[in-house]
Amino acid sequence: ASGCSKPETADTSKGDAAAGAQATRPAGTSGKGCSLETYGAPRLDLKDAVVGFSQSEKEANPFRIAETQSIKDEAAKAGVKKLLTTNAQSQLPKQISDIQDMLAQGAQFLIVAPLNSDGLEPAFKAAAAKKVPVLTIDRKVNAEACEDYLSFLGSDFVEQGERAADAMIEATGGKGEVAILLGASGNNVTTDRTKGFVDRVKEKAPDLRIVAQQTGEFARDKGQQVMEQLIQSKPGITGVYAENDEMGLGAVTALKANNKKPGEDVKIVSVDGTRNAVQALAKGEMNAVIESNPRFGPLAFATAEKFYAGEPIPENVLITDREYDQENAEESLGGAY
Amino acid sequence: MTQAPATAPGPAAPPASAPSSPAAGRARPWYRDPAWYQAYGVYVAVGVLLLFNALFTDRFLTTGNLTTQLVQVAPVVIVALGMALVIGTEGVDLSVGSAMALAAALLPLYLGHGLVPALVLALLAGAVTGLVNGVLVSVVGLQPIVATLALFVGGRGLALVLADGRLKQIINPDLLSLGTASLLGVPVVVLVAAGLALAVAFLVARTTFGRQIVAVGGNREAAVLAGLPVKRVLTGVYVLCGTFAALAGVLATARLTASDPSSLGTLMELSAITAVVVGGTPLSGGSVRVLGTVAGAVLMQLLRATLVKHDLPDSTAQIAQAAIIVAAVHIARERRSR
Amino acid sequence: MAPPEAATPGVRKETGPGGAPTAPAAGTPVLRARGIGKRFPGVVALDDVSFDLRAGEVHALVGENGAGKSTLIKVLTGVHRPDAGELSLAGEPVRFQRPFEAQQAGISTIYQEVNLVPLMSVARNIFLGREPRTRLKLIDFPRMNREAAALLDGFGVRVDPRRPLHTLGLGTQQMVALARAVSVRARVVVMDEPTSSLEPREVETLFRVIEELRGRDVAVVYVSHRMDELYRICDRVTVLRDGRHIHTGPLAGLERTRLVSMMLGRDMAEVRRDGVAGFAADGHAAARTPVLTADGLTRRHQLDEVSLSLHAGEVLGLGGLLGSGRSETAKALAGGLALDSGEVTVAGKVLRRVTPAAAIAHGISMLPEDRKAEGIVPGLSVRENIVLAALPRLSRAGIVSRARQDRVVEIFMRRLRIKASSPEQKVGELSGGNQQKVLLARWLCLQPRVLLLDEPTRGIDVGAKAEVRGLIDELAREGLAVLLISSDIEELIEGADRVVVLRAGCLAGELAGDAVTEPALLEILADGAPTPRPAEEAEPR
Amino acid sequence: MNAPRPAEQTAAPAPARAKAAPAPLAGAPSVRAGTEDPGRRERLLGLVQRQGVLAVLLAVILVASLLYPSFATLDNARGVTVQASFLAIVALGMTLVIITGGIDLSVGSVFALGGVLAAWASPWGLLPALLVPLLVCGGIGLVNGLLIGRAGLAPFIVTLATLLGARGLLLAFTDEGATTYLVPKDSAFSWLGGGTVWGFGVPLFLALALFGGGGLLLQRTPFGQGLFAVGGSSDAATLMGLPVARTKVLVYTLSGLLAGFAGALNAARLHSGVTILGVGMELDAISAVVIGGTLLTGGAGSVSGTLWGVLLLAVIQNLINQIGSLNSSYQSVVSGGFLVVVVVAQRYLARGRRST
Ligand SMILES: Nc1ncnc2c1ncn2[C@@H]1O[C@H](COP(=O)(O)OP(=O)(O)OP(=O)(O)O)[C@@H](O)[C@H]1O
Ligand SMILES: Nc1ncnc2c1ncn2[C@@H]1O[C@H](COP(=O)(O)OP(=O)(O)OP(=O)(O)O)[C@@H](O)[C@H]1O
Ligand SMILES: [Mg+2]
Ligand SMILES: [Mg+2]
Repeated sequence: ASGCSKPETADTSKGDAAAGAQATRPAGTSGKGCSLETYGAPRLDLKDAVVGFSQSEKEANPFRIAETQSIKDEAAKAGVKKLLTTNAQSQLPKQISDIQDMLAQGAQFLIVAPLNSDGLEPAFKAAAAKKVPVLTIDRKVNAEACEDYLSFLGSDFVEQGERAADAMIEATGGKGEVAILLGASGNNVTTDRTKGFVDRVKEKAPDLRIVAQQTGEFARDKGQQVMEQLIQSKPGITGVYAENDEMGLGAVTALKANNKKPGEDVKIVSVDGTRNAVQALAKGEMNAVIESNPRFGPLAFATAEKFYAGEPIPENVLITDREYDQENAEESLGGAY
Repeated sequence: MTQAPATAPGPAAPPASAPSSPAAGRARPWYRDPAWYQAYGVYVAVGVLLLFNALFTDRFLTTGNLTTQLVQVAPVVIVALGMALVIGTEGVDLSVGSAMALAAALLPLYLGHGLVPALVLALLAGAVTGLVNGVLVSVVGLQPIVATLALFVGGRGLALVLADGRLKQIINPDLLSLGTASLLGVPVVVLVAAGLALAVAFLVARTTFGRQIVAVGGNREAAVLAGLPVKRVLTGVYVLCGTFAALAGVLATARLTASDPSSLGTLMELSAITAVVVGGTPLSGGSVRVLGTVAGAVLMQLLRATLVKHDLPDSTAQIAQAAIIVAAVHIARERRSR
Repeated sequence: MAPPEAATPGVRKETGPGGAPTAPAAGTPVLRARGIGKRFPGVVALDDVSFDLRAGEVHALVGENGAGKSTLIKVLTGVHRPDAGELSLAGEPVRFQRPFEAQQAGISTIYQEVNLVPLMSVARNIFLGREPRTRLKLIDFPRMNREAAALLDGFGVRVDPRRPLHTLGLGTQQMVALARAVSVRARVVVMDEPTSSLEPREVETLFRVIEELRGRDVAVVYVSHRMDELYRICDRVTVLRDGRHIHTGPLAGLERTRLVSMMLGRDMAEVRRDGVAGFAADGHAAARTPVLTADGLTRRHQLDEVSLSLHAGEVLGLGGLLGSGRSETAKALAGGLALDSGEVTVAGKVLRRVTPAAAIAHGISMLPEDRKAEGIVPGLSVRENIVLAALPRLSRAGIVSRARQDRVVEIFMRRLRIKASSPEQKVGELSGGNQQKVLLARWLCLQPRVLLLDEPTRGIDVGAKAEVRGLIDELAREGLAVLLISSDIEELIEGADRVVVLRAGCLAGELAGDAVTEPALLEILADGAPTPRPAEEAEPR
Repeated sequence: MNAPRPAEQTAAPAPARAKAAPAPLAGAPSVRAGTEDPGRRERLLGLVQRQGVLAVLLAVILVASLLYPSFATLDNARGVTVQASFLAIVALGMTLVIITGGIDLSVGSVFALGGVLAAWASPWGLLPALLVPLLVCGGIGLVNGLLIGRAGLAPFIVTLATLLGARGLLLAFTDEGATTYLVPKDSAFSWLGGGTVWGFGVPLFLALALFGGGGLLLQRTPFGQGLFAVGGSSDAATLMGLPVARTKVLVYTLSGLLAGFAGALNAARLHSGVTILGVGMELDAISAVVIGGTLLTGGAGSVSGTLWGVLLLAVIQNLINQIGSLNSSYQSVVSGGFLVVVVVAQRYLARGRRST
């Protein structure tokens, strides 16, 4: 196939590993710390261990692809005996059975990307019963750290919303009308990213009016459709906050099809940091992208190593997400996923 | 008997007793006739919703906005047309969303050879999914819902495998113009949907195949004994449905400027079935209402647009949608004469 | 004549006259309808009809197809609510909202089309809604099956009560419906054409049951197009025509032609001149070589080495008792039934696989027996039902010509006198007899070589019956080969040149020419003693 | 039971049959509908069709145990069965609905709503935690039933509307999904979902009990017979004097109740009223029911078939996880393929029976 279409990334998610690597923030690590003894897990050498990874959603969006790939790569690098992977396909009951299945198959250490903050308790209990440590990544669960699970690695979604608000305020000058393209209803990520954004706007730029909040279900076509409706009924909108890149790109398409200049007539800020979005940013079609870094592999395995080496692991290991803007987009493209 | 029955065609003697009942019921005014509502209920509902929006929604009656609604509803209409045919045979096709995804996934793979080969291939993929469904239903004899469930589950997986799980930006100008171009101010997408609606209406009303669809749905056993090619009709209907879905997938992809097999067409089966049923085609088969189906799709589109434009939160929007659907179907419901 | 077994729950013989002290004396009206009107879109089905029914009488309800008999019955039993008029039961005014209420009030009905649940077992159908229970209030299936078997046995039907109903022949289904209706203790039993698919023998059983109901002071409404039956068992008659009440009075002493003339609304003289039976007196000149031969048709449990041949220009009758395999034979010839073995030859050509389409292509048409399940497409119009099988012939390049359809439809609607508000009326809304005519039209418009008619006059009124018979005669004269299955023995005898009799799926005998007489036929039916048969016919081995 | 005519029970050869036909006695003419006792064959076929799914299930389990040592372990069985219990309870209601020729698309949303309500009410104790969801979900089922049974609307559309409506209610109740109500641990209610008896989860036993009750209701009570009659032929059922509308109202109410109960149990197990549950659950339930041999057109079916259908789906999912690190896209392809194989196999096992 010649260049009539192009895959989102030329070099898939491995990308520029160095540029895209996660960094923890010292201030972000919090909590008392959890060690092998306090957790009560048996000592283990990762090299002879069976490690299980439970992914929450289909590997059909860049974030999930990059996340799973990163875990797989790092597992290979760490030389674990066997890596089991499962995918809950957005079904919470399936994630519970997935985890139970992996335990039944002899998993000794689990990395879980939870589908939801609540409701995984039976899975955690099953792991605890077998004294298998669980490391949760990317989405925090409402459970007892160091009891139900070992520790949480990931971003702070509320903060992502706040940073998006800051970027929006900067792009619009703190006034005008903005629309929010919400993620899927009932989802914690949606709730947090909305809360951060709305609160920050209220606090910092009361003149920036939020005139529409409609769900685009984290999908590009839905985002496009909602945006098209808004363009017609609320032509005064000058800013769009999309809770993920896909919906942001949908908004870009919608605006272009309606002869409006995305990035100029309507400012667009989104969250994720996918390569497509950063490219759009570089072209000036978007205004800012708040990163949510999916490459948890290295950090997760490093944490596991530390844990088995006897070091206490903090309850939350928060990572620093970058922020792309029109200036740094071009050069940061390598770090996008 | 007044006369021997005439066996030869030709002008026969006047009927011995009038074939039609002489005592036909006095016509009721249309607004008091339940049958009228049953026949035109969807259109009434569409009218009411249009009126509501014209009065209470800002900038609703603008060309731009109306065009947007038509453009958005076009893929649903196309899929629903195929679905209406399937439902006419007392079947159902859950795999339409997957067929859309398959078409979308195949497009970028073959765009390198030009738009036409890629298009043909995408449509062919839809036809093949339909063929599989059709064979499972007509030859193997599975219940349609299970037969199409397999591709509903597996088809999208296959699409994702083909696309390597990711969305691909489309930059082929020909394909893109399919999504954005318009003819005499009407977007091509809308024209395609409208043309297809007319074609299907003609198919159902005036072709042997169309009438056979309805007969198979109305009484399968009788159709078999009347020598109709029941298996062929069933298979054909699913092939058409799959092909239409693939076409919708192509158009949606062109409009999205990206091939997105992971989310394109999700829940399309529900939207399409809803459009068909709201449009007055019974799920029990035996009749196909093409224009009703189009109206049903438009009704649901307007409903969604209304809720978005009034910026209702999701909770309220869903409850309102539920209430309005029930109300609309209630006007159009079949009243049994008793 | 032995009464149905005493073990049958419903049909218990009352000891002594007027066993129930509250039973109304014969002659008092139990059910009375005044000024009933019922309108359907486009049709006035009933217009100011009054009707009263006395305890202990058998009341005939007659009229042409579409006269409104079934509609009246449906009004009486709560299926339809009348637009005008009122009902009273034993002097009390009643308004039934649902059939349920009518049944509670003691009206038990056999509707025209067998209205049972095909997928459920025979016993479940009989006891639906009043199942015998164990002490734990659970259904007692062993007892239910036992009682059902006993009940059916009393009706002379031997069938495993656990069999799903749809596996039974239509006649047997009709007997099951009868058993259900009669086993309820009811004040009024309504029977809408109960005999249309019954054999003489079952008709006798039915009459016995009716006698018994009469003896218990139960009132019976009886609808039938068979005149003989009416005269045998009915006390009074009500005639409807075009939804209007024409006459009510005692049947004894009412001349038959007068009754027919009231039904048809024509002069007695005219009726007398045309007669009511339609077959020509003389036989047909059959061709030497058969146009269709069936050789050793076999299907497990249903057909066993059935062979027969049909010649152009003859009417071959196919006789047999309920479930003897007549319908199966016809279906097999028309490709509607897969065979285990056997061969069908049409005009010297052996059909490799007989499918309905292949059969039709070779000029074989079959009018199926069960018009509801296998015949009509209820949601389609009269026009579409008529042209259904002929569609490919009426179209060019897959596009159907409306004009050609209309021409065909017009001809046949007129020729068969199909009564519909227009060709666009849904067939499901037609009266039973008119549905049958529509189906007949469907097959005739194919201009077949071989016509297999399974109960063609079922449910057709006297006038039309004569016409259909005349038509059969005429078709044979034109060189068609006709296979005629009929439960009406008279029809077989008068209409057929030759009669082949089946028994339990095997050939039991054959009569030809002058040998086709009622005693001879009854004899074969009764004991199946194979009378001398043509040499080429295979022994049922 | 034995038919009262042993002579006819034996499959006599054809000519013998003809002779064995009792000579009709005067006054007791005999109709022989059926020359042998095809009822037995029919019933056998019915058994295979109903239990064909069991045969397929056993075959899959056998193959899986041979291929994957970690499959046939008690641990695995415990996990699979508990997880399947919730879908099973929902599918039980769906079976009854489908037997009447209807469909209930709202079960997924009602399931989720039931869970949220139960979690919300659980701090007040076991009774509120069960009663509140049962009341509300039963109410939604009742609305479905009234609209379908009394107003005569199409089940598909009505329950599609309540699918949206129930989800809307859930979102409204949880502040657009932002609030998650938690179930206090160690309460009696949480034991219902999370407790174990002989190592197996309590929900499994509850589901089995409900299926036992459901089976009795369906097969051994007039109400159950009414369901078959309504589904087999609604018109005939009306003419036979059955309370068709009432039957429909009841069956949808029952389905709502069961879905709500399953949701409540699930909340007890998850210790929280999760808002994202139940999406697409109606399809899983419908597939399980139909795979279990119930006709979607109504009039025939069994609850035991549904139970095996649910287990089959659960085992297939489990098996895919056993196969190992399949990419999620391949997982879908494999389960789609599995589904075809299973239903086609079952179809051929049950050859000769009406399919639709
Ligand atoms: N549900 C209906 N909708 C519309 N028209 C109907 C309906 N039922 C009956 N009719 C019409 O009412 C008239 C009387 O029909 P009915 O069934 O009572 O006739 P019938 O006397 O029983 O005839 P048959 O002897 O053929 O059974 C017919 O013209 C028929 O077309
Ligand atoms: N689908 C079926 N499966 C099993 N048995 C069947 C099936 N259809 C018919 N039978 C049985 O086959 C036998 C022959 O039935 P058939 O209908 O041919 O008899 P018939 O002589 O036409 O009598 P009837 O007047 O009852 O139609 C009957 O015992 C019938 O119950
Ligand atoms: Mg009638
Ligand atoms: Mg017959």
